[in-house]
Order: sequence, then structure tokens, then C-alpha cells
Amino acid sequence: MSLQHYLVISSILFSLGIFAVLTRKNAISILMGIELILNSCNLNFVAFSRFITPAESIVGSEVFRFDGQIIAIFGIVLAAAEAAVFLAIILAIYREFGSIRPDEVDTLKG
Amino acid sequence: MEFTLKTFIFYGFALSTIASALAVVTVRNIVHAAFALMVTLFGVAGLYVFLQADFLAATQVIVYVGGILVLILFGVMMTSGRLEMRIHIERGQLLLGAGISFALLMLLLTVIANTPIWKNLTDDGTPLSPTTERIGQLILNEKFLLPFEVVSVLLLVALIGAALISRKEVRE
Amino acid sequence: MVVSLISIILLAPLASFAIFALLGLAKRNFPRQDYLSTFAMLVALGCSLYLIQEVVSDPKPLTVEWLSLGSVTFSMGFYLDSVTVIMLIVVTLVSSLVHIFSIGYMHGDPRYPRFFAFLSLFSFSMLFLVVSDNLLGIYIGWELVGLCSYLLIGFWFEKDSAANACKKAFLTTRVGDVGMFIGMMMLFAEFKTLSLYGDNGIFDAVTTLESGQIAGLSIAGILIFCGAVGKSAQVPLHTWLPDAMEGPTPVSALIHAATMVAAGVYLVARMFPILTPTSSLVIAYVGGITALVAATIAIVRFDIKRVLAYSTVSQLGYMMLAIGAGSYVAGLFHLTTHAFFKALLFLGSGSVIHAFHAMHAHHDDEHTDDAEHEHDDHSLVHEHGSEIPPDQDMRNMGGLRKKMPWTFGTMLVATLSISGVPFVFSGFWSKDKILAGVLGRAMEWNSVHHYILFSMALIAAGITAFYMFRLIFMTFFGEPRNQEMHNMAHESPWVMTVPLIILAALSFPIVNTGWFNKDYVKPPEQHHVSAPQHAYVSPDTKTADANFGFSLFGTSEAEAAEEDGGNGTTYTDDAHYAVHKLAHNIAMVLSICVAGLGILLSWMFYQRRTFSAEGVATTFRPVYNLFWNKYYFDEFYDGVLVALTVWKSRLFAKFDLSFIDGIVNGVGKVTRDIFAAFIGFFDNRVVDGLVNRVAEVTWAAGGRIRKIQTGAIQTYLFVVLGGIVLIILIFRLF
Amino acid sequence: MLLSLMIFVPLFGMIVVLLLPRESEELIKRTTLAFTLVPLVLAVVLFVSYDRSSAGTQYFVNVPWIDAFNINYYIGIDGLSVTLLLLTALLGPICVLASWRNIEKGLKAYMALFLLLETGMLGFFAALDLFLFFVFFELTLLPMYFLIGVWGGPRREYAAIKFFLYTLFGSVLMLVAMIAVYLNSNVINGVAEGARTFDIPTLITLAGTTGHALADSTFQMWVFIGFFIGFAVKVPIFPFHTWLPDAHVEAPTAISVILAGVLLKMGTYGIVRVNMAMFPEGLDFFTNGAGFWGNSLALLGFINIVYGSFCALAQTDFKKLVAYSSIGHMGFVILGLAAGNSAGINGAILQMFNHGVISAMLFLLVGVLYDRAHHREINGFGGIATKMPVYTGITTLAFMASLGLPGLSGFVGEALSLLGAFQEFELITILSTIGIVVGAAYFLWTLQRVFLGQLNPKYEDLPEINRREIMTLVPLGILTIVLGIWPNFALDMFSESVTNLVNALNGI
Repeated sequence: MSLQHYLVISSILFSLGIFAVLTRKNAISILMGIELILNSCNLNFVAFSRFITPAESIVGSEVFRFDGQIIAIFGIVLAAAEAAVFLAIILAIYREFGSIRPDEVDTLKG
Repeated sequence: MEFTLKTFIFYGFALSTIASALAVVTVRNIVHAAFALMVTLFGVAGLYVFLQADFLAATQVIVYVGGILVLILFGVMMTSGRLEMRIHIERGQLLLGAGISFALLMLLLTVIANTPIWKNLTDDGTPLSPTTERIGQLILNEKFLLPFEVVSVLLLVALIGAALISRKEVRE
Repeated sequence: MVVSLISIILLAPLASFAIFALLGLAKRNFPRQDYLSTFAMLVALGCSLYLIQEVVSDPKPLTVEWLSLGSVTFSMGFYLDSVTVIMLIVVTLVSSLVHIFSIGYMHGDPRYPRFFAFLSLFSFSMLFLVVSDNLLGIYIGWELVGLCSYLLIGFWFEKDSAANACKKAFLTTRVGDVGMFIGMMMLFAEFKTLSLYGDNGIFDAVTTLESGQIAGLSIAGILIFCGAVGKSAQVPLHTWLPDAMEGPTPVSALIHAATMVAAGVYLVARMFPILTPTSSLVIAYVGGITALVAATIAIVRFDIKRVLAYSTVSQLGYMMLAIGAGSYVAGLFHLTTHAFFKALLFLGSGSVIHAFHAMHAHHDDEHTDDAEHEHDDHSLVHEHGSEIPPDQDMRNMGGLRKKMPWTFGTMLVATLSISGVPFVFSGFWSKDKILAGVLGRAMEWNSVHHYILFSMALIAAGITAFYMFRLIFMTFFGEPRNQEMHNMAHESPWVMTVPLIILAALSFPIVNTGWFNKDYVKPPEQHHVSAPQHAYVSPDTKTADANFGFSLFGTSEAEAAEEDGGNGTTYTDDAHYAVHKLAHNIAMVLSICVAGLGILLSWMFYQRRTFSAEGVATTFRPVYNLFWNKYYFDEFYDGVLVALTVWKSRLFAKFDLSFIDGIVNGVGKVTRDIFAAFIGFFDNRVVDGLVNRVAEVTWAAGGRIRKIQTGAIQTYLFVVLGGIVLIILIFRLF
Repeated sequence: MLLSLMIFVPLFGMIVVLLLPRESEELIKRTTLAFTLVPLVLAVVLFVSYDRSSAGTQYFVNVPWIDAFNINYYIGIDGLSVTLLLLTALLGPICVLASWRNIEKGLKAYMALFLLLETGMLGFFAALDLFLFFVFFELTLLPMYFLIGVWGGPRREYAAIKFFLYTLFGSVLMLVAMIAVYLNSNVINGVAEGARTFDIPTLITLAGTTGHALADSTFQMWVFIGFFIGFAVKVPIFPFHTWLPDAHVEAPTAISVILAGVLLKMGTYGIVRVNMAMFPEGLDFFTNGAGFWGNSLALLGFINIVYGSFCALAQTDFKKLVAYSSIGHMGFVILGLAAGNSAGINGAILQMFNHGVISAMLFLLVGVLYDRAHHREINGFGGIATKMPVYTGITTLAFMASLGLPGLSGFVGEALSLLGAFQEFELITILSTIGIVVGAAYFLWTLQRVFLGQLNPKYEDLPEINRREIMTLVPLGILTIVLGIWPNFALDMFSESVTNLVNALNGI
């Protein structure tokens, strides 16, 4: 399993996420798409930190390869926060407009 | 590349991830989509295991599957009032979206294929365990302490914010 | 010891006022402000009495540095000589008695505590004035007593007449004070200090003046005297004092008879060493004219308090005349005796007014109705000829002798004293001393001025006797003129009669004239003018002592002279002494004659009714009118001076609003209209044109471009991602 | 450091106030009060710890600010500054308290602007760099404009614009003069060498150096005029005074207090700090010179006194009357300064401080009445004393202090100014005393029309002055009495500085 395997998987996930975000007519589906994108990013982080080890993270004989993982953990936390806020906003919008279709929420239309 | 059990499992995970992700974006029933997303997340967790990130994999399962997915389902319930919710997609938008995402995918693949230093980097199989201890040290004791604190505050703020936004407006 | 005693004397009344003021901030009152104030005054009185023995023969100022500005230092301090002590005792004694009297008189007044607090503040200010050793301190006390006078005259401020009177009093005295301040500035410019005593004091420095500088000193002296003119109600600034009778009667007794108005005399006496012949003569003439003018006005008044007020003015003129003519001791002596008998007269009249109190209340009601009609009619111009309140109108009185025996008796004593009934009453001795002093000067120097002054004083003495007995006859003798009011009258309670009795006792020489004996009071010794042009009034000890015509037991002139001689006072000039002795004898005879004549005429007019007062008034109508209208001083001031000031202020304000502000606004307008027209043209056509074009283009473009703003998130995302793809493609391809 | 802290605490307070939510008015008011109390505490600390025996500048901070023009952040205090700083810092919290109830709209903005204003005023009195001085001078202008223009009375726009333009007109002349000084600051004997400077102490030294361009008497005269007009507008000196009545009448109470209490002092402070200290030759021309010009400064003082007093006498608007009385009282300051001797200058400075305290009291008192009756027409009242005895008592105190009753602070400054002036200008000083009588006349007349006489039935249930209002007045009242009895308390602070100034003027 080379690095490129992981990269290909993550780019497919990413594209699918983008697709969902672009085309879906339900805000929650869009959220799912965003989750896909975030997952692909995390996968990338971990993969890169596994395969590419910068020189400065080798101290003595020990090799540190955890940076990517920790960033991924932070990413997961962010995803959680984002999901919470997103859903709260969706609820508020739903109360206000009675719908969560993004094309119906166009108060900012010029 | 030899075709071992390990490889086989890897491809299994990879394919199930991609397939379920495809389902997430295509299935019309939003509840089904959510279940498909669950499979995707499990798949990614499996891939983490292959990358020697066992702690991360566990986190992925707990937070994503146990937390975020449940949250999404709640959202579905509270906004639609019923579990099945049809998703309409306009044709033009669908095509344009597909085109753009495909173009992006192609671009990314070209980049992946054409970047020389990424070629032929194979896993040397160095074990990283115990990852949990190292991650704990790094987060709570070493160079990630400050980001950790910042992120925790961020999470707190997000939670309060979410609670504030979603509560019913009290008219005075 | 002396310092602490003086501190107690000053601080006791101040503390009483401070308690009132501080509690007042919290909107509370001390439960017994009247007792507190009275107690404070009695403490001060006790300390003052004790001070008599503390006064050393060679008084020294006790000073502290108050302000130091580089080379100039202002100090504050006390100066304690016999004069100070006498003034302290007079002030504290009269003040204490007035406090006690007021407990009865002011009883039931809604602002009862405030009255006592103000009295305390007044006492403090007056005492501060008396003990100060420098002009600045005197000036401070001077203005503070003015303030208290203002507050107390306006005590019943609901009455428009009282509100007018207090304002008038303050402003009139302030005119004089400004003169005094200019005098102080002159002295300061010359001597670089305002301290009077001590090595670098003014009195010390004044002895070294060149004779060429005497003219300046005269002007300064007259200017300082201006302050006294205001405060002691001398012509031409006397008009406020009769109006000040709008205040409660105890206030009239304390402030406008015994103490504050006498402060002017005290000031002139204090400043004696800087008075030059010219300024002394001016002072004497002002005093003489005042004595005459006020006495003549008093003849025709019917308001019991106004009669006394004019009498006060007249007596103050007397004192000024005395000091101006060089009879320093006599002036101060008269100040002391006058303080007691005039306070007594006022308190007695207060007792009479109090007797009519029910009517008073009735009158107040009427007044209220009137005032409401005229409510908005305030003006800086004072209203004249205000109605005499019925309870003060002598035409409503008569026959009160039997109803109010104590009041009658005590007032009679005071009247006999002020009229100069010989030998047993203190007023006779002090007045006699003044007359003798002036006549002595006249004979010694053969000075016409002093003969004129003497005759003024003599005539005034006669008139005084006349109008004082007129008052007594109209009030206490004869038949009651207003039966309704007469029935209501009653003798006052003991808190009011006891002070009257004490004051009556003080009107006998046996009690109060001892101070002026035995060299206790000596004129200042400085003589700064070496060569008087004509009749420089030398404040010379011999004269003063020779004039001293009585001893503790009212013995004769000769004995007194012998005693003085026996006490070691040396008379170097026998001729000089003889002249004064002769003058004294003539003066005494003449003064007894005029007093007797005055009393006799009064008796014939108002008791026997041999002549009709109305008939005389009709015969001499113009003179009567002149007296009745108070020589038209008020009309002149209100019609000319005040009106002029108000007119000028309106003019200035109008000038400010139309001219100065008009210029400013005009400049603004011109700038806007003309200058702006040019700029405006350029601006409208060129600059603004350009700006407008740009705006129109922006507007139109905005109208079109805003369509892009769809409000749909996904459209935006499409564009963004499409853009990214495009950009990357471009970079990859090229 | 202490000084900088004092100057910038209100600025920091402004930021904090801006961050507070608009609705929590009580919080905003309390915060503002707290941030104005800090400078007061610091000012008291400075006042106490200031070394009175030394006339020199103390607590100075000097750090480069704009290097290109040699402009420094240079602050420090001498006795004169510290006295006025105390006055400013004292009036700060009092004004906040006075604004507690009567600001109906935009409280947050009001308080923020007020704090900005306070920084400007404090900075002005501490600045020792001419440029910094000017910056702070202008810094007060902007908040003042808005405070009058937004929170004022019916004619507020007119008043605010008039105030703004007048002051700006003065500032422009001042700016020109300042630049002239700057450009000449390195010219010795016609040769320019070395760096130019805005440093006031240095400039004072240079202006006394023979041969230096700044010491040239013609140059000094013109620069003197430039600065003088700039400050004269602020004082205000006739004929630049007409903005004052309008601004006062329209401004809300607290702003009137600041205007009369501090802003006017900025004018006279500037005259002492810049005109007198830096341009002795110019001053000489206007106070000791031959003929008319030698009397001109004293004449201006005289005109201010008499003109202001007479104008006040004619007013029927309570606030306008007090405003004109301010003009009259500032005349004494000018007269005292013109005297140029120890008594005169000390008196003038004391009068500045006293007038700050007393006029602040007067405006607060007018505000109290206005809050209750909603008009200021003097003839529309009558007999208020029956209903509001405590208020009447405090008003009487303030009036008496203002008309120069001895024993209260107004007298000492006035008397010293006159005593000093009399030694130089006898006739003018004697004529100026007319102002004392007229001053008494208008105050007593007002007292009579508003407070004495029968109670106007319209005001049967006028509420007595309340505790908060008393709290704003009591500190000022105490100062008035204390300074009247023991003026050395304040005089001590600056008499050394004044001695130095007088010596410098006399060429010792």
C-alpha cells in the first residue's frame, strides 16, 4: 500500500463531498458532504505523516510520526464543533423559513 | 505488489468506503444516506488502522459514528418531522455539479500521479505503538499543548453558540 | 492663653453654624439650635470678659502666614488691644442678649433654627472682623457680616419688600466695599503688605512717608472710609439701613444698630494712624451731614422701626464726626454706649411689635394676597413707599405704658440716654465728650471747619432728643389710637424682658463707662504727618484725656481731670489743656440746653398738643416733603443709577447679541453666500458634475451587477469551485 | 508612568465602554464612573506627592514619537499643571454623576465621548512637546462638538458648529505660529544648524538665548499674537466670546460643567505655558510697551470683566447668565496675567482653579433646577427657597463664592489678581472693580427672582435636591470653602513655578 493509494481514495472522497455540496437540495445532505470532505482531509494528513517523515522529527533514534495524527484529531474535534453549529443554524433557519432548502433561503439576493 | 490478506482487506476497506460515499451522495432517502455515511466513516477508520493510527481510528468511530452521525439524524428528525425525505435534484445543477467534481477529481489524480516524490513510497511497516501514550504526551505535555487548549475553548464556544442559536427565541 | 481664648470666642459660634449647615445637607435640624447658638454666644461672652485682664499694655499682633507668593506674604492674625476687647465684649454681650430675646420673639417661626444659625454665623464674622490685625482679615469679616446681614434681612424672604431690602443692603454696601478694596490696593501697592501692626506693618511704614506722598495717603484713607460709608450707612450710601428694617427686629437690634453698622466706625478708628488732615475732615463732614440728614428724616417717620433706623444712621454719623475731628476715644465711647441703648430701643420696639403679634399674622395674610397679584413684577428697581405694617405704625399705638410696664420703663431709660439727659445716663457722657472734643479743636485751632462741625453735632443732638421723645409719647403715652390692637397687646414673656432690663442697666454710666477711664483706651500714637498745612487732627493723648469728663461714679469734670493728672499723665501745654477744659464746659451747657429744648418741644407737640404737628407740616410743606421723601435719595438711585445700570446692561447685551454675534454670524453668512457662491459654481458644475457622473455610473453598474448576487449558497460554491478548477487548469496547461 | 497611566486610563475606559452592550445602561454608567475615578485617585496621588519646594518639571516621560520631525511623547507636570489636572480629574466623575439620569439617548456613545474628552484634557495639561500639546488641544474639540451637537438643546447644531468653527479658527492661527516656531527653532544668528524641535522647555531656553531666531522681538510679537488668538478663543476673550453663551445654553449640564470648568482654563493655561513663558518679549510689548499696546492685554481683561458682567445682568436665561459671568470672571485671570508680577499671576492661576470649581457648581445647580422645571427662564420662578431650602443654601454658597465673597475661594483669586494688576495698571484696575459690584448685582438679583418672594404656585411640589445631586456638589463646595480659608493649599503648588516665571519675565 503506497502513499498514492491513500491519496487516490481521499481525492475520490473529496470529489464526492464536493459533488454533494454542490448538488444536494437538503442542508443536511450538504452537511454530510462536508463530512466527507473533512474525512478525506484527515486521511491525507495521516497518510502523509506516515509516509513522509521530515528530517527534524527524528530525534536520536526515535522517529516521531504523530503530527498528522494529532492534526487529524483536531480535525475531528473541529468537525464535531462544526456539525453542532451547522445543525443549530439549520434549526434556526427551519424555524424562520419553514424549509432547509438552500435555494429557498435567499434573503441576500441582490 | 504481492496480493496478501492484508492487501485484500485494505482494498476491501477502500472499496467499501468509496462505494458507501457514492451512496451518500446519490441515495435519495436522506436516512439511507446517513447510514451510508456511517459505512464510509467505518471505512476510513479501517484505513487509519492500516496507517498505524489505532487511537485515531477509535476516535473516528466514537466521535463520528457515535456523535456526529447521531446529531445528523437528530437534525433530520427535527427538520422534516418524518424520517423519509425525498431529495429533489435539478438536472442542470446535477450535471454541472458532477462536471465540476469530476474535473476536480481528475485534477487531483493528475497531481498525485505527477508528483515525483510521492511515487513509490511504501509502508516500511515500522510499528508506532503505543500510539495512545505518545499522543497523550504530545497533546498534554509537549508541543501541542497550546493548540489543544485553543481547540478546547473553540469547542466550548461552538457548543454554547449552538445552544444559543437553536434555542427558541424568548419574546419579551 | 490669649490665642486659645480668641479661638474659642471665634470657633464657638462658628461651630454652632457649622452644625446647622452640615445637618442641613442631610435635611435635618439640630433639635435645639436656639439653645446651642445661645450657649455658644455665652461661652464667647465669658471668654471675652476674661480677656479684659489678659490685655497687656503693649499689644502685639499674633500672626500666622496665610499666603506667601514669592516676595509678598499675606499673614492673618489677631491684634488684641483695649479697643478690641471692648468691641469683643460689646458684640458678645449684645449678641447673647439678642439670642435670648429671640428665643421668645422668633418662637413659632417656621425657620426658627435657621435664624439662630445665621445669628451665630454673624457673630463669628463680626468677632473675626474685630480681632483681625490686618486689612485683608478685616475685609473678610467685613464682607461676611454683609452676607449675614443679607441673609437675615431677607429672612422672611416671602415678602417682596424683604427680598428687595436684603438685595439693596448687600449691593449698597458693596459699592462702599469696592471703594475700600481700591484703598487697600493703593496701600498694598505702596507698602507691599496689608498687615497693620508689627515691624513691617502699614502703621509702621506710614511714619516714614515723605510729605509729597501724603496726598496719595489721603485718597487711600478716604477710599477705605468708603467701606465705612457703606457699612455704617453714611450719606450717600445710607438708604439701605432703613429698608433693612424688613428683617426680624432682633436682627435690627444686633446687626443694624449695635454691631455691624458700628463696624464702620471701628474700621475708621482702627485706621486712625493713616488718616491725614484732609481725609479726617472729609470723614467728619460726611459724619456731620449724615447726622443731620438722618435726624431730620426721623422726625417725620411713623414706622417705629424706621424712626430708630434713622436715629441709628444719625448716631453713626455722630461717631464718624467724632473720629474725623480727632476725638478718637469719644467716638469709640459713643459706639459702646450707643450699642447698648440702641439695641435696647430696638428690642423694646420688638417687644411692642410682638405685643401686636396676632395682628402681624393677620397682616401677613393680606400681604400674601397682594404679593400673588404682583408676583411676576420683580425688578432691580426697588419699590418705595411700601405700606407701613400696622403693627409697626406708631399711629396705631399710644397708651401702652400701662400694658407693657417693663418695656416702657426700659425704653424710657434708653431714650433718656440717647437724648443726652445729663449725668445719670451714659449717652449724655459720650455725646458730651464728642461735642467737647470738636469744640475744643475749633477753639484751639480757630478752625471754621470745626465750628461748623460742632454746630452740626449740636443741632443733631437737639433733633435727636425731639424725635426720640416723639416716639415715646406716641407709643406709650396718650390714649390708645387703635382700640382693637390695644386690647390685644400684652407684656412680653420674661425671655424678652430680661434682656431689656440688662440692657437698660447698661445704659447707666456706672456699668459701662469704666473702660474709657484710667487710660484703658488710648488713641494710637503714630504721627506720620510732620507739618500739617492747617489743622491736622493730631490724635493726641492730652486732648483725649482732658475730654474725659467722668469717672466710674459719674463724678464731675474737674475731679476726673485731677484723677487723670494724678495718674501721671503729663500735660506739657497748660494753655492747650485750658482751652479744652473751657470747651468742655461750654459744650456741656449747650448740649444740656439743646437736649432740654428738644424734649420740651416734643412734649408740647405730642403730649400737651400746644402746637399741632400737622399744622406745622402744612405750613412748611416743601420742607416736610423733603423730609418725608428722605431727600429723594431713593428716587435718585432707583430712577437714575439703577435704571442707568440696567439700561447699560441691556445695551451691552443687545450689542453683544446684535453686533458682535451679528458680525460673527455675518462673517459666516458672507462666507456662505458670496464665497460659497463662487466655490459653489465650480463645485456644482465641475467637481460635483464629475462626482455625479461617477455616482451615476456606479449606480447603473450596481443595478446590473447585483443580479449576480443570487443569495443561493450553492451558486456561489459553483462559481468558487469552478474558478479553482479553471485556475489550476490554466496553471497546469501553461 | 503614573502620569501616562492617568492620561490614558479614560481612553482605555472608552474602549471598554464601547464593548459593553448598549442596553445595560447602568453598567455603562458605572464603568464610566470607575474609569473617571481612577484619574482622580492618581491626580490626588500626584498632588500629594508633588515636590512643592521645587519648581521644576516632575514625573516627566520623554520617548520619541515621530522621529522624522523630532516630535516626542514628552509629558511632565509642574505646579500649575498638577493643579489643573486635579481640577479636571475631579470634574470627571462629578460630570458622570451629573449625567446619570438626564441623558435620554445614546448613553453609550455619550459616555465614550466623554472619556475621550477627558483623555484630551488631561493630556493637554501634561504635554511638554508643542506638537503633542496641539494634538491634545484638538483632541478635545471633536468629542465636544459631538457632545454639544448630539445631546444639546434645541439649537444644538448651530451652537456646536459655532463652537467648532471658532475654535478651529483659533487653532489655525496657533498652528501657523507653532510651525513658525518649529522652523525657526534651529536658526542661530541667521544660520540654520542642527535639528529642529518642538520641545517646550528647550524652546523656552532658546527663546531666551541672545541671537537666536526665537529671541527676536518682532518674531516673538507675531508668534505671540498667533498663539494668543488661538487661546483667546478658548478663554474666551472679547470679541471672540460669542460662541460661549450659545454653547453653554445648548450643551447638557455635564458638558457645560466641563466647558466652563476645564476647557476655558485650557486657554489661560496655554497663555501661561506658551505665550508668557516662551515669548517674554512679545508679552512685554503687550503689557509693558509704550502707549496703547502696552495696556492692551490689561484692557482686554478689563473689557471682559465689565462687558461680561453687564451682559450677565441683562440675561433672563439662567444658564446664559452663568455663561456671561464666566466671561467676566475669566477677565480677572487675564488682568492678573497681564500684571506679570507675583501677586497677579498667582491670583490669576488661583482664579483659574477657583473659577473651574465655582462655575462647575453653578452649572450643576442650573442643571438641577432645569431637570425639575424644564426651563431656565429666571423670571419664571420665584420663591423656590421655600420648597428647596438645601438647594437654596448650596446655590447661595455658590453665588457668594462667585461674586467674590471673602472666606470663599472666589475672593482670593480675584483679590490677588486685582492687587497684582493695580501695581501695573492703576486706572484699568480701578475701573475693573465695577465688575465686582455688577457681579454682586446680577447674582443677588437672580437669587431674588428665582428663590425669594412668594412661591410661584406652578412649583408647589418641586422635589428637593436629591442625594446624588448633593454628592456632585459637596466636593466642590468643600473645595470652595477650604480654598477660601486656606488658599495656600493650592497656591503652594504653583507659587514656586510662578516665582520662576516672574523672575524670567523680569530678566533675573
